[in-house]
Amino acid sequence: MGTRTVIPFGPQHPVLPEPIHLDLVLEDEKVVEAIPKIGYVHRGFEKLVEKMDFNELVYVADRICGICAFIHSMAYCQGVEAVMSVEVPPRAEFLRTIWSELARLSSHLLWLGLMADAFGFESLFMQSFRIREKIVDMLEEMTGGRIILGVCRVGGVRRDVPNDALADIVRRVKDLGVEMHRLADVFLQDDSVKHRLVGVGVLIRDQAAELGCVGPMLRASGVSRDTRTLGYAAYGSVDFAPIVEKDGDSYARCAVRIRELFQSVDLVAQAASKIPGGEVGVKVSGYPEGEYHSRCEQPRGEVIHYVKGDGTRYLQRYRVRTPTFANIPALLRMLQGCELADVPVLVLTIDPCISCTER
Amino acid sequence: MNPREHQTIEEIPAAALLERVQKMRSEGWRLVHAACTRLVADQEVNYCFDRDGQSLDSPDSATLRGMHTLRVRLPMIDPELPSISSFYWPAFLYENEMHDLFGITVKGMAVDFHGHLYTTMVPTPYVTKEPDHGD
Amino acid sequence: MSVFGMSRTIMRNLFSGPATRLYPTREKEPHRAARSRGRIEIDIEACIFCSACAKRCPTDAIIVSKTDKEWNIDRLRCCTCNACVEVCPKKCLAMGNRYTPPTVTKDKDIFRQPPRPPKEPETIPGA
Amino acid sequence: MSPLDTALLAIVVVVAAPIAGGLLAGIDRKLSARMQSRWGPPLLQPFYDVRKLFRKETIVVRRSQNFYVYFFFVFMVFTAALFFTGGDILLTIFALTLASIFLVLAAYKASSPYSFIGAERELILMMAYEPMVLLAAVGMYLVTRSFIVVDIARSPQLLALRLPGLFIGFVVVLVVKMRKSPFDLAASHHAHQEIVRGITTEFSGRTLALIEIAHWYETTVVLGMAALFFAALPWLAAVAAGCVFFLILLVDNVFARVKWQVALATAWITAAALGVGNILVVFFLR
Repeated sequence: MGTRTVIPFGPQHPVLPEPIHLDLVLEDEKVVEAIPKIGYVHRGFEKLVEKMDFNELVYVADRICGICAFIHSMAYCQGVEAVMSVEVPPRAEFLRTIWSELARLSSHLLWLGLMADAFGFESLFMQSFRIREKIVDMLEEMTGGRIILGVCRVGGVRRDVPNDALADIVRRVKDLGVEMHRLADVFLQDDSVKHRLVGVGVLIRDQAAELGCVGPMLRASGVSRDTRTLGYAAYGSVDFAPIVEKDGDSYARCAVRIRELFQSVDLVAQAASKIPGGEVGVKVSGYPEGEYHSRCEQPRGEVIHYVKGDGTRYLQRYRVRTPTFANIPALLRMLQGCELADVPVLVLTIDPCISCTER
Repeated sequence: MNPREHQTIEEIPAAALLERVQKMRSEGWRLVHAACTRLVADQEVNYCFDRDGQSLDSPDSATLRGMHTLRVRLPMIDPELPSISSFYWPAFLYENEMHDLFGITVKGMAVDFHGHLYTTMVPTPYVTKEPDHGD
Repeated sequence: MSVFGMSRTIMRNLFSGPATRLYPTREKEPHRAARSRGRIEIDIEACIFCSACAKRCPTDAIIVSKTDKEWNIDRLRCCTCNACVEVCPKKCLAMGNRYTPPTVTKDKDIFRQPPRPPKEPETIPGA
Repeated sequence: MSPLDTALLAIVVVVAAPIAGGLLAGIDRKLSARMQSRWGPPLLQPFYDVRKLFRKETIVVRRSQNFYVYFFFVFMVFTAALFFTGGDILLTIFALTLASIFLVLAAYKASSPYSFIGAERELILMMAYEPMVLLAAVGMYLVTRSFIVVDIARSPQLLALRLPGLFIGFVVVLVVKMRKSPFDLAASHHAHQEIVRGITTEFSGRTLALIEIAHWYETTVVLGMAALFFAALPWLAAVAAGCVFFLILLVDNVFARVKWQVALATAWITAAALGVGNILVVFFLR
């Protein structure tokens, strides 16, 4: 038995993009215990319902997270719309779907880049970000925002995109597919990458379900659960199946996310080809009264926006359960007994977004 | 245009919580999340469960998915709850959050952060500070 | 064994020149997408100081003073959500597609309507 | 060469080696950036960095850690002077190792968990590459019958032709020595790893600048050793050193960082198969 060393890991750490702190108790290079601490960026978003009316809160929902911004605002809007029984025009639903999928592309490419950085593959990191930049540019052209799109509102969306512009976007996303294939080949074929991913942090199917994992974490362990199959927005009108891998290790999680890239490209194309004409928003009057758990599939997994209104301008309660919150228990379980060199990979593998977890 | 998810709420007394949660677990529900809401004079805790493809009201309809919520009402002063982390281990995070933000004493959490999950300037800000709508 | 899988991409990158720019010396051309939410521009001549923008602003970045005929905006607070533009009755607010240049001070941008020249009495030529 | 000439040459080396090393570091950063389709810093950025480090406050955990760094620096300068004035290659290798040991000691002394683990990994890496370096010296001796760098360099035989296995093995060592991916587990250039910057995490200001300059010396020495394999044709030696340098950059950009087990296995298998195999061939076919 070697001497025990305690390595402080975070909240400021070069490979951690997010403020989480872990005290790693090491025996030589083996982690025997990981003690987490979060709470560095608790911003009291949920408390803001008292200051902002339910329409203004969309801007807040948009800013919960910097990488899955749009889907947060969409989930919030869907929650309020459900409470108020607002029917959103179909064109708006399709636009929401397209933007969600582009946001997923951008988020997954970002994740791939950070993952490459975590196992010390700098050029792969840069290449992922280079591709992501083009997705972000497309979002900017369509909505005006690069990361925080700010286009969702209760009752629809705030900007329409002409059909020919959509066709152009679809063509460009498909072109990007070629570059993404090259990227995917390195992630999935290269032996030095495989050496860092295969067999690292294995969660078998039952463990993943028991630990309450969501999103790609869960699907990599062989459970076919994807909130998009609920058919919110226009997901009921497009054809797709959840992407599932069996092995439950970091490699499988990487593979799920890479396959979801191509799925997203396909979904953008499908949605753009089926988009109906018409309005993109309805006028909403009155105040929300009632409650609803709005669920959406973030790039990181299932997100819950709980909205409860008491018939006034201000919501009574707004609660966000982000996917990372559900994935943290799995992270703690995986860290026990891993090697120090695997820690960045494992932390990244849940695609942590601590800032949105703490809201 | 698309059917909204079916969601049901079942209000139960705090004493029956553990028994009810155990039943949910044995029926194969997964814990989606747990959270509190401050009401006017008291507060409520929601435990949301989900079972793929089924809802409590219509267990035979496989296409309809749903969420089932167990709701417990608690007083504003010195609220107390038993921990459900013996049935759902990951619940400890939600329970620590309830403790830190709403001041609920949760007994028997699998991992107890002792109030250090969220360090806020105002302790238990969600109950101690009255909603103040400003403008 | 599969290694050097990345080398093709790398060699292509090496010879095709950088994809980045030396910002801020070189900016993206064309500068921004037409729809980009850069910053709020105001045509102060047309403003009627109704304060609708200030009321709708979710971050309270806009302060309007009717008496001083002054409209000012805190660029660092503004979240460029476009709400003020949507609500403006005179359509004198617009969303420009250029970002506010980087700054090291927290100054407000103040726009003041120049006092309108008093209406001159019509002069009849030759009178 | 008279002792006076040697002393003069040594002074030239002491001045010129870090300049060459710094320029190489600049080229490294620029080329790596282009491989990642970035602009990259100016060519002279490493010098600017070091100048800035010299102006910064030196914050230390323990004062004694700097003491070891001075020894690291001095021995690295000594190594460079010894090698380029044509001294004993074995002595050069031992001086190089000793210098590295001092850096490891400094990292241990800093009593930070990051530099502690970095130091442990550095020791493992030294274990990994040291056999190969010694084998290279032995191979050169077998061909040229001398351990003296001048004699090896003046040998009319193109060493690389007789010792191709050793040369390839030595390139692997270079990757380790230049702290490049996949072997940058003890201290990477970008501080993007689980132990931050590993072995040099706890050094700052002037001490860090010294480490940086010592690293420039190290780079020139190890590239010089690689060039020694082509010393019979000086122009080819220069080209070979350039090619090796480019190859290392390429390798840096197409590999993930490996774990220590694999690093050790790779280096030893290379040493055993290419190094020992090559030496046996040279020994029996002489």
